[in-house]
Amino acid sequence: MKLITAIIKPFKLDDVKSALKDLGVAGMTVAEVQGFGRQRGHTEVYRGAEYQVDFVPKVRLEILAEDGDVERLVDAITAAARTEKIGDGKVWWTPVEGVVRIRTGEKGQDAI
Amino acid sequence: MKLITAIIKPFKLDDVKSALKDLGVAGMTVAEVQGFGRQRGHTEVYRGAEYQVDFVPKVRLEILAEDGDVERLVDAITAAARTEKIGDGKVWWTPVEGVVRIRTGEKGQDAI
Amino acid sequence: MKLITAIIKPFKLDDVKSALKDLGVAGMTVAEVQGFGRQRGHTEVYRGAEYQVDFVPKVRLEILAEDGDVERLVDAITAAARTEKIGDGKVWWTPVEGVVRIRTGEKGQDAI
Amino acid sequence: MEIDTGNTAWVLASAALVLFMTPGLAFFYAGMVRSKNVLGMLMQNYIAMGLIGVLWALVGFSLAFGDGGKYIGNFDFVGLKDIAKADFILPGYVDDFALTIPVMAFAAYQMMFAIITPALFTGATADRLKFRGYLVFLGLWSVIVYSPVAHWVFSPTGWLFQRGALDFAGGTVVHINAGIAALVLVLVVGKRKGWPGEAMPPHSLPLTLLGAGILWFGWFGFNAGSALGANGLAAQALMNTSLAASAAMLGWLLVERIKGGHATTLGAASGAVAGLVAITPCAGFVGGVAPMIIGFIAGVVCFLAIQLKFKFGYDDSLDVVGVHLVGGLVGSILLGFFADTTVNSLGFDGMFFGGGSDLLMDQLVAVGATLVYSGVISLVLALVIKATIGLRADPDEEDEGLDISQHAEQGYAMAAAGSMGRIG
Amino acid sequence: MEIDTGNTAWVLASAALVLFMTPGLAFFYAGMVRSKNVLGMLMQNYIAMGLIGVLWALVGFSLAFGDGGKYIGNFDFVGLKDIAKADFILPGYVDDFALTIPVMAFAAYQMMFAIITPALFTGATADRLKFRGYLVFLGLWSVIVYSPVAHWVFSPTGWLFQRGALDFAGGTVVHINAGIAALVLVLVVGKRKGWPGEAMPPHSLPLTLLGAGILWFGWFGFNAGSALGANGLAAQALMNTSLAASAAMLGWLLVERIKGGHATTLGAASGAVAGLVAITPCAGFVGGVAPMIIGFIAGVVCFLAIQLKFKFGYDDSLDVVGVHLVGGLVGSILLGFFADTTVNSLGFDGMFFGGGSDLLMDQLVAVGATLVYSGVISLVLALVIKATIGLRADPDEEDEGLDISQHAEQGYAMAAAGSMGRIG
Amino acid sequence: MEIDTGNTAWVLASAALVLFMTPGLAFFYAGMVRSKNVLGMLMQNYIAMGLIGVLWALVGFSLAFGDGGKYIGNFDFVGLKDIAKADFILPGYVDDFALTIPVMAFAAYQMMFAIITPALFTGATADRLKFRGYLVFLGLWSVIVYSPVAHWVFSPTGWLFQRGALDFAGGTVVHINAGIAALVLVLVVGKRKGWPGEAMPPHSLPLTLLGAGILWFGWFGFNAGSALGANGLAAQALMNTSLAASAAMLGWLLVERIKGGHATTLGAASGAVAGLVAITPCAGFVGGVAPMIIGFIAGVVCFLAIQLKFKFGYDDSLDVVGVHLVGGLVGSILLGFFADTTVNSLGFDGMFFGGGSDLLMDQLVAVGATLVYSGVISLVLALVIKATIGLRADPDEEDEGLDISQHAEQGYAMAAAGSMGRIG
Ligand SMILES: Nc1ncnc2c1ncn2[C@@H]1O[C@H](COP(=O)(O)OP(=O)(O)O)[C@@H](O)[C@H]1O
Ligand SMILES: Nc1ncnc2c1ncn2[C@@H]1O[C@H](COP(=O)(O)OP(=O)(O)O)[C@@H](O)[C@H]1O
Ligand SMILES: Nc1ncnc2c1ncn2[C@@H]1O[C@H](COP(=O)(O)OP(=O)(O)O)[C@@H](O)[C@H]1O
Repeated sequence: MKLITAIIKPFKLDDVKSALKDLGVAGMTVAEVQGFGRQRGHTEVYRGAEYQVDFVPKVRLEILAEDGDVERLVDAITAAARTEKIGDGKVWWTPVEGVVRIRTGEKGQDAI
Repeated sequence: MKLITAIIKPFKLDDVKSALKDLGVAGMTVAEVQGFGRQRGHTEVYRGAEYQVDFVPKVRLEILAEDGDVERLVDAITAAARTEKIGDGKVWWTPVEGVVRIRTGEKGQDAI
Repeated sequence: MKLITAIIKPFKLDDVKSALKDLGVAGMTVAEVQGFGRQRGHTEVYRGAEYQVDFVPKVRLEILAEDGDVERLVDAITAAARTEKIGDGKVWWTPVEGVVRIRTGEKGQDAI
Repeated sequence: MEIDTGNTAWVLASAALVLFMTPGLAFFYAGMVRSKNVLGMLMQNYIAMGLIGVLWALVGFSLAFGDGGKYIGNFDFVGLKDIAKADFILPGYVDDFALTIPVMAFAAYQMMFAIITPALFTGATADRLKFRGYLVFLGLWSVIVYSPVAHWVFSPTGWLFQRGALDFAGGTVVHINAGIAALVLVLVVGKRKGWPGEAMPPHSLPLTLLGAGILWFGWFGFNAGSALGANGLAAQALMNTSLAASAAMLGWLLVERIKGGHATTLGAASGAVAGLVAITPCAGFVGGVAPMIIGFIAGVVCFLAIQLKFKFGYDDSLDVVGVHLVGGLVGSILLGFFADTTVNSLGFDGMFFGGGSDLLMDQLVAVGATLVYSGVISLVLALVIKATIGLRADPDEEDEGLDISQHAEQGYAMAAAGSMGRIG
Repeated sequence: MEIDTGNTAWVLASAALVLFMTPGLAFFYAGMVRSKNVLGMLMQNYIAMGLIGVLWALVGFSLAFGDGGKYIGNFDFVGLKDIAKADFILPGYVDDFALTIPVMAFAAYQMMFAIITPALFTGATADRLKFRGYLVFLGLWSVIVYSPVAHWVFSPTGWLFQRGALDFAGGTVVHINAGIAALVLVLVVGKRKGWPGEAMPPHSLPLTLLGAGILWFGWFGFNAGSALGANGLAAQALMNTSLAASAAMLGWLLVERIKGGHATTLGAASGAVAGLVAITPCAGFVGGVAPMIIGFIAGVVCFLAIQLKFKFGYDDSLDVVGVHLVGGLVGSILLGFFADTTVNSLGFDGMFFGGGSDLLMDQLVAVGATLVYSGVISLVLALVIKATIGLRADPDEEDEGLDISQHAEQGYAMAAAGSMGRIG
Repeated sequence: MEIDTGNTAWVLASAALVLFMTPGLAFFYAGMVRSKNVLGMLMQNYIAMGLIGVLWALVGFSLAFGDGGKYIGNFDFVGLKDIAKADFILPGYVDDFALTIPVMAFAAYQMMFAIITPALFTGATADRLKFRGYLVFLGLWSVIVYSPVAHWVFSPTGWLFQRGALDFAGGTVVHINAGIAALVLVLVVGKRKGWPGEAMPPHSLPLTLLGAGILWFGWFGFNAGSALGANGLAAQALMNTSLAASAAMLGWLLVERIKGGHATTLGAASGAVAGLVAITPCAGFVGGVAPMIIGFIAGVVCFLAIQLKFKFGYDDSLDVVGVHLVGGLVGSILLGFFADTTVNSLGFDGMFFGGGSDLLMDQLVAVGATLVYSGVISLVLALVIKATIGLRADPDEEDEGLDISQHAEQGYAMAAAGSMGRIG
């Protein structure tokens, strides 16, 4: 079992979601985050006081997946989230030692 | 050291928190997230334009725990968060290689 | 490749960011979270009804880093985020099996 | 009697101010609910501006001010028939009570009272009403309860008016009337899921403070406008209104500080409203420092009154009973002590001004009659609607929130995330 | 004619109320846009309070009410010259139309109309205008389009006024005039990126409801103030205004319920505004139940009208065309049927009151003239500005949102996180 | 002199409008602070509506308008004694200054000025005041500073009034008076933790824009109401008020655009307020294009003035000094040039209207006297309270935010998460 985490541009969420659905992904968890990276932020001015905002809004996705699915899913996310402009984000995956579905107590791959 | 992550229904947070406290858990980190899964979302209508919202509000918990505690904690979370209705969520755990308590610099199990 | 996660006090974000930049960190992802721990929360009163709020606002950082950088970065975060008051937070790191930069498809260390 | 342009200007302005109170009330309440119910609360108030406006013009005004004897008006003025005529005289409004403004202005001004009164009870039943059932209750209550009671008290042909009960701007007609109906509704629909154990903090107190500010502003039209002219009496009523709100705010915050250790912004807003409620029946009958005394007492008493719901276990969610029913009682009864004919020669003296207990007795009769009539009819209406259309949202609709379940909308969409798809 | 203090008091109060409508409109619209554009929308409205106020005093008033013949005023009153003089008489305002208020009060009152009219179209072009280009359009449009049309219809020396077309408070001058300009602007600037596929839900309906409440409140000044006095006509106009809003809310919600299954809060607010728009030309010319019929029809028709944009593919983002253009047409045309000289002897009878079709014809002429003139000039202005300064924000500015790209601000900073650094 | 219903109607409406300005101010400020302090800011303003209302009726009015000679009133009217009497004449209000409205209306109208004046300085000390200490300062300042200065300038028996200094609606009494006190408070309480290095962006500019809209609306009552009648002067004052706000908005945005590259919504709101402040003393004494010139200058000067705090390092957090003190100075001094007796025969001609420098000198005396008196007494009060009760929140209370630390509330609870538990 693996956990795939992706940081993408907010307006790409819908595309990524559909792409994953098409591959039979049954669920995912999404969070609003702020990203810092190569993509520059913006400046704001309030009554002459100028501020630099380095963070840009991003969306963070988490998908629990079976080991064999990781590559396909990562490729799908990458393809769907790509705009080829700086700030497209990252995808990474980490090992998961166990999963439980709260409703049923099912474990492992049955839990997702 | 492990990291237990749980996705639960927001109104269950209080119960889960108490359950964990009772097992001597000293801390946790919580975030508001949006979940996509079997539980269906809802529709919204604005001046006749209809939207489908697939995401439902969830709460994401992270608990750093010693290897030996994982099972007890996972069971406690599962029990406390269960409503037996679709959408109860997931619990999973992953390996942690090191932890530091910022205030003191304590490492490993002393850090939590 | 590792993923460093840090829970810090919100007003320390700027210091931590600068500290990491100085060490050449090119990016990070940040989220608003609520923390529960030794640091006590506060009480609120609405028309005589009193509530206890156990959660305190925290900021959660995620930094993908090469194995060799972890120690330096963790030390830098710890130093920058420390106030020596209860609630300073935690830093931990976990193994990452793969990373992709969405924009370019670059993998591994080139992706960050 | 001649139309006076100055008096007319003030009553027209007052009508606008009173209409504005309903959005004010909507926000006062909406800020106190959880974010998933913010629109449901706003809607329950705004819909009163729609439904009751129409009903008032069709029948409500005629039933309240028509020439039907002591207990109810009649259908002479349905659809506002005849009242626009230049020489038209409204039944009872002669001699001392002769209007110096167009009857149409009076009808419009009174319409705004009819609109806000039932809107008051939405605070008591927050977060759980089924929209359709509420709508039916709202309309029926306005016609069957509000119009008759307004006739009794406001119309010079009404029995309570003639008996000598005083109510300058609606202590009984508006606040006690709506307050008792609110209590009845709470008992019929029951508690919110999870109350009182679960935390249900206000989702946006700034909205509540905004609403309180609008209410204070609009209340000048409500109370000072009830002088139906721009004169010394209106000025006194305006001064009294503001002073009562001020003193009540201080009274509420003082008890709060003593009991809870903090003076809260919600307390400041709530106290002000309690004072505005209590001064409503008194505004044009008291003077000097009386409004401050009345307001201060109302602030203290209402704060203590809202604690009762925890003792007795009824979920008066936003304290309509504690603030409007109790505040209305405080004002209507204290008027029996503080009324002063040097302020208003058309009134009577209260006990502190040598008037003996007559006025107090008449006030008690008016209060009692309103409590009984409104209480009983509201109960019947609520039970019938509960048994037929249904008055309460389903449990899972309540969990989901009224915004999505009743109105298919959400109050706020702050997220940058495009987590929605267009389907139609 | 003598200045009447009561009439003056009401017109001054009305001027304040109408000024307050522009913030009301700003919030009505701002709540409907996405959070990244909330300030851009507010700014497009507030800047009208700045720019047009100044332009009105400099030339606008003089072009609208100066003695320049049937088609436009002149420059006699630039900088408000002479109008403060006690014995000053405004051209055409004699005999039946003689003012009983200071001309300065009239000029200030009319200024508020000039301010809000072009602000109306910001809703149609939401989320994509380049601030500078908009600003230029705003100023030119006010002088070149608004003032002449106001002269035609409002000034007793104007050709449409003299022809016998009726417009009590601005059905043609304000709503049709701005509505057609909005349509032109939409066609010139084009759709928002991602429309209609992408979801663009309102970011804060409470703000929209607040705006609707302020609009309803202020509209009493807009319509009843247009009686230019505190009298029976003003009272009738106030009553009509409120009843039309009420009935339109019910009409809109009814169709919504039937078609979509839900009565929404956005629908309630939108319906009320549609009714207020439709009653604007009629407010002082109709009576009885007519305002409710007009309002109800407007609520139904406007709801159906806003669906057209999806059929024809123009992005009238917040439905200015559907509500203001269509609502203005509904009111101006229905007036040809419901106008009643027993309500206002200075008006004419509509078809339902034995007036034959003359009035209806005049109404159609007024509507047509406004549509053509405003449509053509707006198109020319828009195309010229588009080709020169530019009228639309760059695509990536649009993605980033107007708040940051046009104004270097963000609407909300709720986060506890200190994710900003001071640089100047 | 006879009571005039029209004049009374306008003053009553104006009293309501001025009361509404305090919530307006509260939101104007509250939107600019960080979300953890939103309630603290609202509370500091709303409490003025409570505390000062009561103090005004008890002693404030009597000290300001009682017959105590040139420098202060007396205690004749404590508790509003006597003023309700029909034949009562307020000291000095005879002949040219005779009131045509009930004295009670005048007292209520003036009460609203007393309420908002000290509320102005809450913006300067944002985010760090200890509630209790602020409360004591507020009450004492109102009685010891506001009432005497109001007596000097507003009462025909006051020395500055008699000297010939002009202040139509409160340039000195309200804005300079509160502005200098604000500066003193800032110096006594010190900077916010982290200022100026740390970013402290406004948490909700829509609230600030809402407040600005309410202020503009209410200011018509503030300035035009000061004519104490519904007449040509009131109309001129209303026109001047709006034009000054318009021109100031443009002036501020222009400099902003030139210096920073962007025209901001906060700038638009701030500029409008600067113009409203500057026109306040002038509203009933100038005409023609003067209000636009005065407003434009105020917009430019105030924008430049707020930059000084960075140079000199005082944390005038929301620029009360830069906008109210400087704006008040601009208006009071420019009046020495632009005053025109053809606009108001009870005024004097300024330098540009052949009046020579007398008026300017009197204006400078009035300004100087207010600066010195208010500055000195405010300093003494602030130091005494600081040394006793304490005027500033503890550092960790400041970190936590005023909402939780001072009022045990939080402004917003948008989260779906039930992260709270009921304990009482
Ligand atoms: N080292 C990192 N650790 C965690 N998140 C990162 C890291 N680098 C970038 N990110 C995330 O990816 C987003 C995009 O990265 P950025 O460098 O701006 O563009 P790109 O991915 O196209 O090179 C950032 O906003 C941030 O959220
Ligand atoms: N594969 C997944 N990866 C990450 N999160 C998931 C996954 N599947 C479900 N979730 C999370 O769990 C929540 C509940 O899942 P859902 O399928 O709706 O109900 P249940 O867990 O009862 O089967 C979802 O809303 C989502 O937040
Ligand atoms: N076991 C844990 N798992 C996850 N997060 C934790 C854990 N313990 C503490 N935290 C996070 O660290 C924050 C600080 O912890 P706390 O115990 O309050 O202070 P300190 O870290 O100084 O001991 C908490 O608010 C919470 O967000």
